Amino acid sequence: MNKKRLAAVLRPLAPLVALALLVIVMSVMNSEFATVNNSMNILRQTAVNGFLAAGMLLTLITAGIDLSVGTNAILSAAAMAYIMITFDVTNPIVLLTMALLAGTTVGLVNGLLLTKLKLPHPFVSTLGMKYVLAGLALFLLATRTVGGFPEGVMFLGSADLAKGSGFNGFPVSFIAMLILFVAVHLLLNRTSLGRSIYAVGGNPEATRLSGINTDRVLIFVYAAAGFCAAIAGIIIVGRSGVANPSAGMSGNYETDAIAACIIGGASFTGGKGNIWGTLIGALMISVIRNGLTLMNAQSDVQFMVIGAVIIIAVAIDVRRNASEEKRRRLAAV
Amino acid sequence: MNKKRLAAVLRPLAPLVALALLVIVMSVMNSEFATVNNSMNILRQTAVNGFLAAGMLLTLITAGIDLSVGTNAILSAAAMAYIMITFDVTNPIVLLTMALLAGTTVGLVNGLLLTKLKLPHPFVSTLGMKYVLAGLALFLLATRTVGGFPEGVMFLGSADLAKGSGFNGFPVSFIAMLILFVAVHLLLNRTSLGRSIYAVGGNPEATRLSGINTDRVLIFVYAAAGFCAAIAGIIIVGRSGVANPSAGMSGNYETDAIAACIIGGASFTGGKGNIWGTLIGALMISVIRNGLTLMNAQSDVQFMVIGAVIIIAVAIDVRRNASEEKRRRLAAV
Amino acid sequence: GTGTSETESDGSGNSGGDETIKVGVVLKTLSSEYWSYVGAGVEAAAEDLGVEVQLLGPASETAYDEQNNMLETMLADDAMDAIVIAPLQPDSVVSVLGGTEKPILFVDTDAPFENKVSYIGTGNEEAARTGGEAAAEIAGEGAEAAWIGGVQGNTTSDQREAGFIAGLEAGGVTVVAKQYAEGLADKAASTMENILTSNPNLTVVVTNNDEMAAGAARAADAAGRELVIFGFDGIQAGVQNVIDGTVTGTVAQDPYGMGYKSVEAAVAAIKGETVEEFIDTGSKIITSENAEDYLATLREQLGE
Amino acid sequence: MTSVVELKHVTKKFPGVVALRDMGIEIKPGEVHGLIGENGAGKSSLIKVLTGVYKPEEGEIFVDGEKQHLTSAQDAQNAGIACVYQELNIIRQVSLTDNIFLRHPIKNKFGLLDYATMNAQATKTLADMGITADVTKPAALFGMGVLQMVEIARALLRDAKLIIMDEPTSSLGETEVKQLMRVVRELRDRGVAILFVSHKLEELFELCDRVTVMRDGEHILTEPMSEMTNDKLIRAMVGRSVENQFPDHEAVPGEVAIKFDGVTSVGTLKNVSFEARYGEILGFAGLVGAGRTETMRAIFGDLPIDSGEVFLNGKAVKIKSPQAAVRRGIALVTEDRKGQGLVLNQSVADNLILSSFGKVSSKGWLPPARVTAVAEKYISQLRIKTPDAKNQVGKLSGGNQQKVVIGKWMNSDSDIFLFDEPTRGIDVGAKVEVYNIMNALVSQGKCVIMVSSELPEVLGMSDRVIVMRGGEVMASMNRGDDDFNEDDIMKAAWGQKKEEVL
Ligand SMILES: Nc1ncnc2c1ncn2[C@@H]1O[C@H](COP(=O)(O)OP(=O)(O)OP(=O)(O)O)[C@@H](O)[C@H]1O
Ligand SMILES: Nc1ncnc2c1ncn2[C@@H]1O[C@H](COP(=O)(O)OP(=O)(O)OP(=O)(O)O)[C@@H](O)[C@H]1O
Ligand SMILES: [Mg+2]
Ligand SMILES: [Mg+2]
Repeated sequence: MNKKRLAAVLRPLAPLVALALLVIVMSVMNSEFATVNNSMNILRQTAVNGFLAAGMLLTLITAGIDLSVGTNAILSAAAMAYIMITFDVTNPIVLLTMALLAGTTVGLVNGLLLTKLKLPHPFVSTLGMKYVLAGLALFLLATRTVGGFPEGVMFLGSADLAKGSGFNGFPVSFIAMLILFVAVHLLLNRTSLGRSIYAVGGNPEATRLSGINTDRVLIFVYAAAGFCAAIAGIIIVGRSGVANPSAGMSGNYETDAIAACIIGGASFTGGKGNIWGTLIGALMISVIRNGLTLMNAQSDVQFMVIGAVIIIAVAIDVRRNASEEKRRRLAAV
Repeated sequence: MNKKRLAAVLRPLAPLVALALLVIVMSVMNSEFATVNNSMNILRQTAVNGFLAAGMLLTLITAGIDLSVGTNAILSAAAMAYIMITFDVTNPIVLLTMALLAGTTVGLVNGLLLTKLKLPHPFVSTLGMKYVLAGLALFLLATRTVGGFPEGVMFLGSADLAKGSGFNGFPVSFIAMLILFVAVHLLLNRTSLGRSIYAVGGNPEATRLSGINTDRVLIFVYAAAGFCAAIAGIIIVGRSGVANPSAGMSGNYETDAIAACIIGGASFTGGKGNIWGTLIGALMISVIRNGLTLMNAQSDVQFMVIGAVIIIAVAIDVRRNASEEKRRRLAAV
Repeated sequence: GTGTSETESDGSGNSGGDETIKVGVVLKTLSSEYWSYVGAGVEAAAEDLGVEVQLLGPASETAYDEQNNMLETMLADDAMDAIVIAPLQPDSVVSVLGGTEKPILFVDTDAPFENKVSYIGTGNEEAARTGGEAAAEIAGEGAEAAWIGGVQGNTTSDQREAGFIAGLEAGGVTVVAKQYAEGLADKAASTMENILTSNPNLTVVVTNNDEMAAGAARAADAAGRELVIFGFDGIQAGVQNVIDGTVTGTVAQDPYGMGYKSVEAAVAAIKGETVEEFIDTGSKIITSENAEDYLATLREQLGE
Repeated sequence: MTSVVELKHVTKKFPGVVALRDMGIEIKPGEVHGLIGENGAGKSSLIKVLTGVYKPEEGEIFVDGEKQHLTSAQDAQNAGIACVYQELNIIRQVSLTDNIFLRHPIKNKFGLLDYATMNAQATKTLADMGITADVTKPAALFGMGVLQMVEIARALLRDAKLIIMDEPTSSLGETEVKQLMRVVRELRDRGVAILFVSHKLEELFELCDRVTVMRDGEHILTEPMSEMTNDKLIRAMVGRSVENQFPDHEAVPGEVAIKFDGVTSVGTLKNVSFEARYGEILGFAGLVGAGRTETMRAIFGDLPIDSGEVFLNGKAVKIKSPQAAVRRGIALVTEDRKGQGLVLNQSVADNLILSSFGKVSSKGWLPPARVTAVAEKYISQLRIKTPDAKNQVGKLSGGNQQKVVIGKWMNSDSDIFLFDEPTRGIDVGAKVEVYNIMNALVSQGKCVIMVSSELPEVLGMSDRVIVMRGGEVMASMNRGDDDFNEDDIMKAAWGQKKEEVL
């Protein structure tokens, strides 16, 4: 019984093993990799994708998708920059609120479009939204890149804890991300809203006929994805010091976020996925990028390795599930 | 009865009406729009997306997706450029064969990954493939952009029929696309393989239990998508005169192709979609892009309009389906 | 196209219809600050000269097909008297131009088009080389440098890479790392963090644009490393960073002047006047010494 | 005479369950062989081993006396085995013709599909079974009855030597069952062997030559049907005898819970009026497509009402959504458990609490212990056969899935229960449990409305019966009245309108 318990606890950690393997490979290939400061860098580099992926995960669980999270992050940053330069607002609270408001509103609109227009799938509407937001960000800032944000705004993306004596510090952005992840975990597993999110993804019709307002669940999910995107936008500003309105269309923010979720066990068909898998997925992507940069790999190698890892990660996951099934099957008496 | 018949014939033409409306709006807003030469331009600009969308449509009908079609087109072009510069091959037949082979092989691999690894959905595997191909293209050409292709290779993408006396000619690429579309139409509606494609998308389990080798159907579909991508790559080379290995990651090829299919009535849940709807979807996208260019719209406006049109197109489609349902309900009395 | 027509329009209206000179301008994109300066120059020239311009640019600097489509659309427009292009992909643009009889001018980036009227600009490579030299001079011989590019394989990024590296090496600086960050500031910050980890002796970083320079600067600052950082483009935020001292310098190519002069040259060509085959708009290294002045000029040009 | 198909010593395991244990069965040419067993006994699994879908861990399959390895559905079809599966294998997006001819299409001389011929054949085959349908329309537009026949037509057109039917009658009405039986007999007379799974004993007695009973994945007996009795069969199946098929309840009709007054929904319901009271079971009878399900949906706020009035507890109400209905204490056990009843890829526990978040959660928080407690309560109360509460519902046998749907609503504390075909696919023993549940609800003073296509069930359980046809109420009968019998109900269902109907 105890042995079984242990196995049950360890099983969901399997992706962690894949991550650990990747870390070991990278450490062997590069001596700089396994240093404390580099580990902190990896965490630092995970935060933006982590926030975007958290929102994306919620939409994926409902069998949806949000292709506008990346441009939404950029728009939120642009909205903050806009009121800063137009109205000379320097109060960080006001600026941050503006960003969160912009991102969440966009998410809300995504949710309303999906539910009120009764769209079959949010792929196209959020793709359309991606374009609209890219245009809006350019319009707001008249294509200008804006810098000079107050410290309070930059804090989340740039501050480090316990910095000093050779230690570069523990990134606040990663801690913020972890807090969000715990919140998402609790939401998904310990609340009725969370269980409704899974149910909507598994069978929206049955969920609706069980007396659950599926529209409200979906609207919440997209608004939450927008909220997460806004925080990602704030971190982008903190990390880079500027709000660049043209970044939305040129970045691959969405694909990275989706990859993190799917590597972590979410599925396009909905009803599946959890936030810790997503964490591992996001870390895996950062580890690969970081390790390859340390090795000074060129774009071609980087692309190929990232692609291969994505494919292998999913293949491993499928294998693992299959062998798990088999184990349980043979154990049946 | 006759009236009903007429209605039944006309109903699928509804997206055509939307396209016609769009064309009328554009013509009124800009006098240059409705010229013969500009119409030829629109057709010319539709060909690449049309080929990619045809392949994408097949995968969407099976409830799948191929996120690698764009980079596959670029890779096919790069493969052709590679053997040209490395082995001094100038025979167009050899070069074209190389491109088709490369693209189809990639598609085949996509299909094999999906079926042999028993992946739940091709989203991630083709996403991974997108990265791998982007890397491969850069690797093959050492990041260099290659020009100087022989006429025979350029023909498909650059030749025009009946050119002269002020008429810019009818683009061969569009004719080729139409021929492919007719072939796809016949495949989907008049062959048992085609019906199996719909069946797999509608209910893979039931299709398998009906004794159909669903794996083989899927492998065919992805190989076909790869084949179409290779032709798109050949047309890109013909149109631009060069094979640019870095174009894969930065283009929006996949999203445009998906948008064309979905505007044309395909669905992520599979079992739906037809090639003529896809044609209209692809034309709509070209018309918008072309019209906005003629109107001298700025990037921000362009983005916003394209986004809005994408959203509106889907919304209209949903409305149309809903009102059709209602009509049916009322007619049932 | 109608070659030369004597038109005097007051610029307030294009009511002149067919008689108004119409110049088409296709830039690399309109969705970035640098190109909005070029655009501002184009529009100022149009106003001053009383001609009509159609100013276009694709969604991003990697939207190659889109630029070709725009060009094609413009070539088909009979009312267009001349076309100014900033080619994303020179060879490709040449093949789209084919045998057109309209006067064609290139701005910012040259292309091997046989019948071109003029090229207005400073080569990206050339400008970047001066930037590399300046950075090498500040860092001193024997220093180690890194390059953070946009998209590898993209013509502009590749040209700037070649120029920067040539300049650095001429100054005795070795380039130990080459990485690419999609032109995005936050990705450049990540890339910088990683480059710093694997290159403890690194003292110089040159980037493909000012946004990435800003991101790299923040990463270096957070890691407590003093670096010589050079950006490219000379956009306001970039120049401001130079003034603030977070970034060492940036390479400015006088984008406004490019835009203005290209329209000037196009109009001259339409009127049948002789136009120089190469109009050098020069480039400027912006450092703390001249940054304030440059920012003031920029603002003036933009009418702020 | 060699058997068409013989299975020997087959063992098939699933995670946490042994579905088949040293199981054997032998089917002879030209016989109708009944297969019966409780929910989860392993009937469907046995069939899927026969059709090459499941690969058993142990055992052998003989076709025409020769040992065969069936590794895919294709293999089985090539061996002449066709199957109508329990969970319909209809592709809803394509036409009936496509569904029928998917695997063996008819082609013209160019190798292209010959739809003219296929449509004609499909129409004719369906017509032979008493179904008139436009075969070019997508399957999604047809009700379960038609689709069931389409599945059978598909098997018929294939010239199989063994046709397996896994609960083919569970979605059929009385008349269609008769038609199906006729078809089965014709097939038998042509020498085709039939393996027929059903939970309805009368059908088995009427149709089968021999019967095999299985329990817990094991073979219990195979006997000629003529030597069996109802009681013997049930005892073999459940290991005990079931005393009363339709347990009684004390009807104490109370206030009117639901009242429909001339409700019309264009295209489906025409001027429907009826009353349902607390403390009684109101049955709805009718043929397939009579509009009973639509009536339930109208009560549940899931069908637009164009005219007429609905009264709830005496007050006129407009229930706009299922959510509003649930809030007002109405529960609907849907007839289509896969499409509308269950979230198949979620756990048994998650499905069981889906309609009662308000009760299980406190301020939106769901304590895991409370969830488990609720789940375990219903798993034991309804005897749901599952390894544990975390098992995916999709992995349960059909009947056990149905129990989860019922359990979901049991936990919701509703006052009005709408049961649409509640015993579809449920075994004899479990049926009685469901009836007991209904009786318990009624004795607690709740209002129960039951839609059923099984007349004995309607007569056995209802205090009053409403008969519908074509979206209209044809008759209303009270228990104890003269016309409370099969004949009169059937007459009404076929279109004889009773005069005193409101
Ligand atoms: N794919 C599967 N995965 C896991 N368990 C399964 C699967 N299919 C069947 N089982 C289990 O095997 C057992 C036998 O199921 P089966 O479907 O054969 O029962 P059945 O006799 O057909 O029941 P019913 O009358 O309810 O249809 C059940 O306990 C069921 O939960
Ligand atoms: N999804 C659907 N689309 C179109 N028509 C439908 C659909 N579902 C049911 N119908 C039709 O609506 C009518 C009423 O069906 P309903 O399901 O209410 O009948 P019922 O009396 O409940 O019979 P059943 O025993 O089949 O459930 C039938 O003609 C049926 O074919
Ligand atoms: Mg069964
Ligand atoms: Mg019904």
